[in-house]
Amino acid sequence: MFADGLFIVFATLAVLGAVGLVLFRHPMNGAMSFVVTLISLAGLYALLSAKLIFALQLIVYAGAIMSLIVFIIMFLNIQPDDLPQEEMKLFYVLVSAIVVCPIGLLLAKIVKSLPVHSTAIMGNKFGGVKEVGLLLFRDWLIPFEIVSILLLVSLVGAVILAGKRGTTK
Amino acid sequence: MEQCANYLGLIPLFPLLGAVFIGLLHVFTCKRTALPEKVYGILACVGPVLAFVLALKVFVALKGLAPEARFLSYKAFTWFSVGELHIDMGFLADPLSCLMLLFVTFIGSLIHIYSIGYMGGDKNYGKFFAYMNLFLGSMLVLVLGNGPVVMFVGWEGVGLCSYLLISFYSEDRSNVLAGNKAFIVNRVGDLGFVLGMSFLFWGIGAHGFDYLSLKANVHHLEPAVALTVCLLLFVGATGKSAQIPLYVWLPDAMAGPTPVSALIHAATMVTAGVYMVARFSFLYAGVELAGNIVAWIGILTALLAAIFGMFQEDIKKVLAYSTVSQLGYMFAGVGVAAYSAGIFHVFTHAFFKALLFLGAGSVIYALHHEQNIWKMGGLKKKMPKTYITMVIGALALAGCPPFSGFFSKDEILYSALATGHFGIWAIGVLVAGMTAYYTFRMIFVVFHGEPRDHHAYEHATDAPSVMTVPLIILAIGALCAGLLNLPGIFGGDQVVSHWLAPSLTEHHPHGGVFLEILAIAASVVAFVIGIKIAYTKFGHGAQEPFFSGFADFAYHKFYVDELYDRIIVQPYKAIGSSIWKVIEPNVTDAPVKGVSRLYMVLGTAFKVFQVGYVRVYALYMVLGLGIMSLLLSQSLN
Amino acid sequence: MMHGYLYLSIILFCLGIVGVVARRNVFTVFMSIELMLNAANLVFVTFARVHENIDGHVLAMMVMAVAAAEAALALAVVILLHKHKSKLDTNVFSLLKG
Amino acid sequence: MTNDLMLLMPLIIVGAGAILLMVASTCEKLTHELAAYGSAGIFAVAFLVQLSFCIAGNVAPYTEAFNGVLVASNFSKAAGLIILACGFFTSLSSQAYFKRNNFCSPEYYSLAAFAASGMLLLTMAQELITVFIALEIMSLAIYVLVGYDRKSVISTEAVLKYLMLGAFAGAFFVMGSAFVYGAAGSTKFVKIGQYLAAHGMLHSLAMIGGAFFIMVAFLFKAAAFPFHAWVIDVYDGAAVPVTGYMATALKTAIFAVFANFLVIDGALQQQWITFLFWISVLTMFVGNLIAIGQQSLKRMLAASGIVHSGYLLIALVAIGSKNFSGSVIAFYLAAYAAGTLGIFTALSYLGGSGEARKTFDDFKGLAKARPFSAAAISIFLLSMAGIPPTAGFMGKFYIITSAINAGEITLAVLGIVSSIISMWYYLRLIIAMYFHEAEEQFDEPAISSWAPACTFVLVLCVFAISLYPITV
Amino acid sequence: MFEHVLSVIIFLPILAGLILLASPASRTIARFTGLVISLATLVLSLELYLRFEATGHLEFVEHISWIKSLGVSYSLGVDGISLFILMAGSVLLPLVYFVFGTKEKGYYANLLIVQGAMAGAICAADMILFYIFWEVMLLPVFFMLGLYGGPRRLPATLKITLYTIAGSLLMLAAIVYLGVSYHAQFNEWSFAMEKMAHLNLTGRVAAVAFFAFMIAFAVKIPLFPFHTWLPDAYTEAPAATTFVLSAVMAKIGVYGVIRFVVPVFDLEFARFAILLAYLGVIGMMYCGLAAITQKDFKRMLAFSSASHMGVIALGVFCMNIQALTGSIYQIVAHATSTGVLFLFAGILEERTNTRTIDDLGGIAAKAPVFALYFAIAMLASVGLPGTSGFIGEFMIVLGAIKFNTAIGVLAGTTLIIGVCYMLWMFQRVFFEKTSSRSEHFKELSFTEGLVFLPVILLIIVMGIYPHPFLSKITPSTALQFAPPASVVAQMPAANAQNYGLTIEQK
Repeated sequence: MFADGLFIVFATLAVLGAVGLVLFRHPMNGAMSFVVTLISLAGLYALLSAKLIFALQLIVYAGAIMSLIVFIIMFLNIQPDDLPQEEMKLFYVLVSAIVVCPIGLLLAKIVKSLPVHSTAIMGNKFGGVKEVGLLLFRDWLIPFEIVSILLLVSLVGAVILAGKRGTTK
Repeated sequence: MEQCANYLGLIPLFPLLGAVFIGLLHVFTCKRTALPEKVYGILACVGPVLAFVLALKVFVALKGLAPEARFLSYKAFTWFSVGELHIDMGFLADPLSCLMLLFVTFIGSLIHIYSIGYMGGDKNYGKFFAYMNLFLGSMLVLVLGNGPVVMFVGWEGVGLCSYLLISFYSEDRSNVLAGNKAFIVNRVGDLGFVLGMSFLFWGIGAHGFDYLSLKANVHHLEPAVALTVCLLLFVGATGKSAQIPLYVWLPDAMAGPTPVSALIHAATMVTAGVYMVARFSFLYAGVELAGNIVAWIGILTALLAAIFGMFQEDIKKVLAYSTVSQLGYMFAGVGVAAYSAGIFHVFTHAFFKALLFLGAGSVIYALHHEQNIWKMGGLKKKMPKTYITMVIGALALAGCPPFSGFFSKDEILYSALATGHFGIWAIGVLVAGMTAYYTFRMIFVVFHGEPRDHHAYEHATDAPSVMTVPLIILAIGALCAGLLNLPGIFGGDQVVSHWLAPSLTEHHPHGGVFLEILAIAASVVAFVIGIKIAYTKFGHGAQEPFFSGFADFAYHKFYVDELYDRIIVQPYKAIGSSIWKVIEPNVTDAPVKGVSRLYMVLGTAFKVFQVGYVRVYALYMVLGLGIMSLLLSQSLN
Repeated sequence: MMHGYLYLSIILFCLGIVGVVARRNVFTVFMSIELMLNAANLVFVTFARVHENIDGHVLAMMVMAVAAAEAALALAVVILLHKHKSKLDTNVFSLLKG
Repeated sequence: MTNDLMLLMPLIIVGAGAILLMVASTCEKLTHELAAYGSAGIFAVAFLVQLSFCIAGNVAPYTEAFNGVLVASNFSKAAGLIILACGFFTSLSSQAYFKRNNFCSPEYYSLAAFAASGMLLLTMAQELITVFIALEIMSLAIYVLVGYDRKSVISTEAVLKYLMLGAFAGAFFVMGSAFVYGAAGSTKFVKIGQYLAAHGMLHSLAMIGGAFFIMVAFLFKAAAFPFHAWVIDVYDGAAVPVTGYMATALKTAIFAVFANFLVIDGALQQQWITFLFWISVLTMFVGNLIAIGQQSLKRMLAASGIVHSGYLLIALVAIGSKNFSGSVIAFYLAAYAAGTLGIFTALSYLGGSGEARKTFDDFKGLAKARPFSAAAISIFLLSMAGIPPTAGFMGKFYIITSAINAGEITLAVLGIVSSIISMWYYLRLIIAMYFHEAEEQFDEPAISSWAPACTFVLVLCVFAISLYPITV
Repeated sequence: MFEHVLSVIIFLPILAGLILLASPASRTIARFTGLVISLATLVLSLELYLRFEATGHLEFVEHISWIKSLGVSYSLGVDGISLFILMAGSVLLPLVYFVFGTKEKGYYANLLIVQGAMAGAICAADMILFYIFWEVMLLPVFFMLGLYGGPRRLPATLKITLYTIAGSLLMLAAIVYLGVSYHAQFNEWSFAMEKMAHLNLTGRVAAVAFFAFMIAFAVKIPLFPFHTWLPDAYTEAPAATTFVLSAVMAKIGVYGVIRFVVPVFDLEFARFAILLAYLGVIGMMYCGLAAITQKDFKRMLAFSSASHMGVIALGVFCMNIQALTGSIYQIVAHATSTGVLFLFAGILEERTNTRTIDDLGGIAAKAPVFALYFAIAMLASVGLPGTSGFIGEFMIVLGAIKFNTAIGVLAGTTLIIGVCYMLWMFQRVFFEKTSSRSEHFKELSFTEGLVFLPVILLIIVMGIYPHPFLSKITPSTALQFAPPASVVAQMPAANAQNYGLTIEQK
């Protein structure tokens, strides 16, 4: 019961955060709102016995990625004038919400068809660093390795795109 | 005998080779120094004369055979052979074709000789003789061909030569137009011929498509098909032999040099239709309806042309209409199944009409190409030889006994009477009178009275002997040819008819002596009346009359040419230009244009969707996804 | 209970789509995409729990890594955009069209 | 393990080469020209290695490696060959391009090699998250390449559009994978196949939905309708060699993985035939209609790329019957790559400084000034249009044959109709080049002999490929 | 002589053309090369002709497997039908190099390529190979028309190209359909033409495939109402291109019908033959009528050519041996007459700088040899007996009458329609008074006269002694009407006996 209550709290927070992200005019507000969602999600991961993911969500997502975003928002020193004038924002949001409906309904239908399964919190043998780590380096070696390439590419790319105007040799 | 059969191939070959040779000679020299005319003249006469000699040999050979076996055939080579269609390039000499052969080569040779004089000084001298030789060759192919397809080669060949010779003076547009008209009208007829041949072939041609095989199999032919074939072939004949409704080209064809008019448009080519009907007598004999149609068309043509002939002022046009008229007689003859009579008229007509044309040619030659009879007059004294020969020809044409025309025409009229075609006979008699009238109108106006154009009159003189000798020879022919087929009532035994009998399928009518006398008497009376009227009106000189009313109508040939122009030529051209000016861009090509326009419009329209806002692109994706999701949800139910 | 997690993730996912389609602010758009990835991660983790198979956790980690890489590049692009026009409006960048 | 590594050899060469180039580019002495030769060399070596695998045949045609995450099949090898060849030609055409356009640095080639390694992975990946990562390696590298000209607003706009929509589509992929994982309990193709064999398709909505979202992501990358809109702007904004690279290598990789995904199980493919049918038809026709109105050559080629995706989708529809279309797809991709790369290579040395020549009209009269280039471009265009005896024709022939053989006659006919429609805009350039008088002289000095040489080689390829008989 | 004579005939010109295009050769060299190559081809073709044994089946067969898994092969061969179309091209094309001596290099090179490609399409015994050559032969035409055509060449070029390609791409689908059907019925992949006759095709798809083939060929022929590209293209194209288009390429369309449609789709063909025959007749009359009021002689000849092609096509649709043989014969006759007329029109245009009929006149007096040649070609074109034109036309009309009386009668009107516009044109151009334009018309040079002589003689020889030619055609055409064993087996015994009849009655 306690878990259910927590779920409802986290879920509400997550949705509210997401709604905030979509609706806030200033990206900073949006980012803050999004952080709420991310933290709530971390809570949900914990409820789902995903200890490592819970930690990573907090550290990597809510921590690293979001601070990067916030940093950039600050870095660009955005004035209200720089922001787009979205007079009909609510209208667009409504329209897109309607357009999205079929997709959501399809997904909902799929979910509905799934058999009910308990999500009670599990013991130590599930979702810990050790289990996931073993799996990661045994079965998922290749994806893990290529993620490093991905990060490298992203690194190089970011440097090239955002770096100082390079001189052609 | 075999050797003689081999001559058959040579007979058309000589003139044809002559044509090629002369033609090449002309083409390659005309731009440089022209060859002397003599060279051409001699070369030109070699072919026809040789052909005539060979024709005589063939005649002798045929005569040596029993009447039932009187045919020689010669196969040069297989022409084409596809499936059941097997056509040999083969030639057949039987009494019918032999008769045609003789007079065609004979008259042809004479006219060639005459032309040496007549065409003197023309810069296209060589070309003329090339065409003339080509014509003679084609005509011989037509006559000798052993089946309809080979005949068709000659049939079209003579048409071509006719075209070439009519437009001989090609710098003048009207001459060329006359040539075009002749060719096109002939082609209309040829279409009938081709279709007729085709039906005939699918009827009975599979066992051999030459006359002998066809004759042997004719009883297999279904009556309806037979009728169709007869009528279609007759369409061909109306084209070639200038019958209603396709006669209009012949008067215009007088634009060609006069020897051409004599040879092609009077003596030989135009009679091809009659020859063809006679050739197919085995077919026509079995289809009475077709015969009647032929006869009636023929006699009506005779009447119509006679009416026109009475009002013409061009000497050659008078003769042209008389030719049409006489051709009408011939068809009336073959139409009433009197094939030998028809052919006999062809034979005699060839003499006297060639004679008349050549005589007219002499007059024209003497008057420096003046053809209007109202500018002539009193030439009797200046051109006695021409006068005499022409009178002989006119008498023959008008049917004065005992000139050749009398016997042949009378034979036809008698046959009509004897087979019960009173209408045809009556019209025939009427036309006989009219013929006498307009013929002698011409003679009187041209030769009698006072000269109307004194300047021309002064210089007029008889032509050189190279032109007069053929006239005299033809005059003898016109005088005596009729005697060859003297009917029994005059003590003759109808030599020509008997000679032709093996080739023709005919039953001589026995109308009795009374009918025979009636026919003769009526003809003679008509002749006398006609000549009397002519004499009264024109015998002592007359001025060019002013036509009004019916005469004016007839003078304008009932406006038939104009009518044809209005209802055929102009609509044809209008359709032609409307097709490529209106129909093609707006109807036929419209779908293509429409598609290409739609294509471009759509292409431009679709650019609108590329708005450039990334958000909108995302919206496209979501919209598309939404629709797909909806469909997917539906299908999952 | 499992359905709750999944429905939640669907809602978040759809909200992410709405953010992408409806908003013109580049930051919001990119964060909306992150939101969608997070929604997917939630599904992974939920199913990992359902199947009691921690492959899902590994997958979620991978997705996080990819998201991080993507975010880095996206931010670089944002800086680039800002350098050009000093605007964060996606509609400003519509030279390429037609 | 050795065997596994051997299979990855080309990938390793390209990846290591990319890193090497990246490191070397810190060195001042490494000019971008040298880097171009270097990357071309890397691609060439990798190509030869891959080719030797293909020819030697000492490797089994279908080999699992790394726990079933990667699989090397004949199809993936062929696709790899195409990708590596594309990389080779792109390197050399870039070399010419950057002699006239001044925004290059050696990292460019490093990124191109990274993109290639992502693509190679993609052709071999047999696991959804690996696919996703490979996809992202490829995409991120390409994003950077597209936006390489930082001074140009257009190229920045292009990268914005591409990145934003690409990430958006990536999110769908992940969502789809999550649902597939939910249904099958694994993201490995083998396991998914086993699950499908055991349970069938229809009974698992999660599988259907997951596969749907995954395909959406593939269709996005392949620029199929209605996910096509980005492609025109992005191609337009990117540098010519990059556009060429995207149009060929990227498409090859995507269709390789798409095909691999669809052949997991017959049921999976059967489920989506109608869906793919309509997508394919719409893609062809919409692509055509967009292409008709374009004035810019690159935009036209982008739109025609959409159309070609449509043709490839036809092959995907027909893929089910007896593994028919694997070779067909590879053949078509090779044919298409030869033609498209050829045009882009020619454009990279003919386009002028700052891509001054971009519209059809700018190429008027080219045939007089540069007859061989014009002839080469014409041959490439004819190949794309599918006129024999070019490779494009044979590719189309195989696709139609496979479609009709699979009973999809309507689709084949529609494909034909679409290629009739496409004829105009291909011919349009030929007409401009040949039948119009020149408005300018095209007299800038020759900058590089490599790119023209590449064009020549590609012309030979266009004919050679058409003669190569595939085993269907 | 040697085994691969067909390949040499095909690829020698193509290779020479390509090398010319790539080389910096001058015009003179290009022309000389073209001449030598086309003459060499002519010699080879003549040798081929003499060695041809008229078995009715394919001879000089070459077969190299290409795509084994699909049964596609490089296979060539000629029979009596294709031989004559091949010969028409080989005999006539050398003329161009003699007549037009001052064109650009590309002109000659493209001519060579088109010659080889057409030979390829004619000789191909595999459908895919046929298709490849079929498309390839369009490309040189595209370039020649676009590069060297008249002032309004661009729309004309686009129209002919798109129109033809549209038609032929549909055919590709149909070809593939045949191959797949063969696989389905005989469990063996093959695209060999001769095997397709064994196919048993029924149903809607077969009808669609039939029309796909028919449209492709109808565009090429061109059959009404698919002819609308023709007037523009023929008029705007340079003389040699028009010549190639009308003399040979259009014939390949007819050839296609004979090769593909008739044997493969026998049932559909029998069903739709009457419709097609009507289209042929209507096209003949329509284009013939349109020709009469043309002001431009090339355009007039264009319509005339279309009109004749209607008749030739009709011959194929009549489904009897006479009409079919007539068609093939007429193909050669038309190539030698109308094709040569187009060359003459080119000469006229080159020497007077006008295409307007009214601007000319009196040329016969200025150039008698030219006029003579022109007249002979023209007379052949109107089907005068004694020229090649008559034999074919007569057999077609004959066959048409058997097929359907109405069609036969209408087909016969070609005799009249053709002669109208031809005489009208001839009168205005060659007769009447000399106009200022034709004042200085140069007669054919000695070489030109000599070069055209064989063709002119051929026109006459083919008219007077067609038997040797026909005897090479008939075995092949007869085979077309021999009932294939499989079809006979399916029919009731009574019907099988007069198979020919049953087909016609349908």
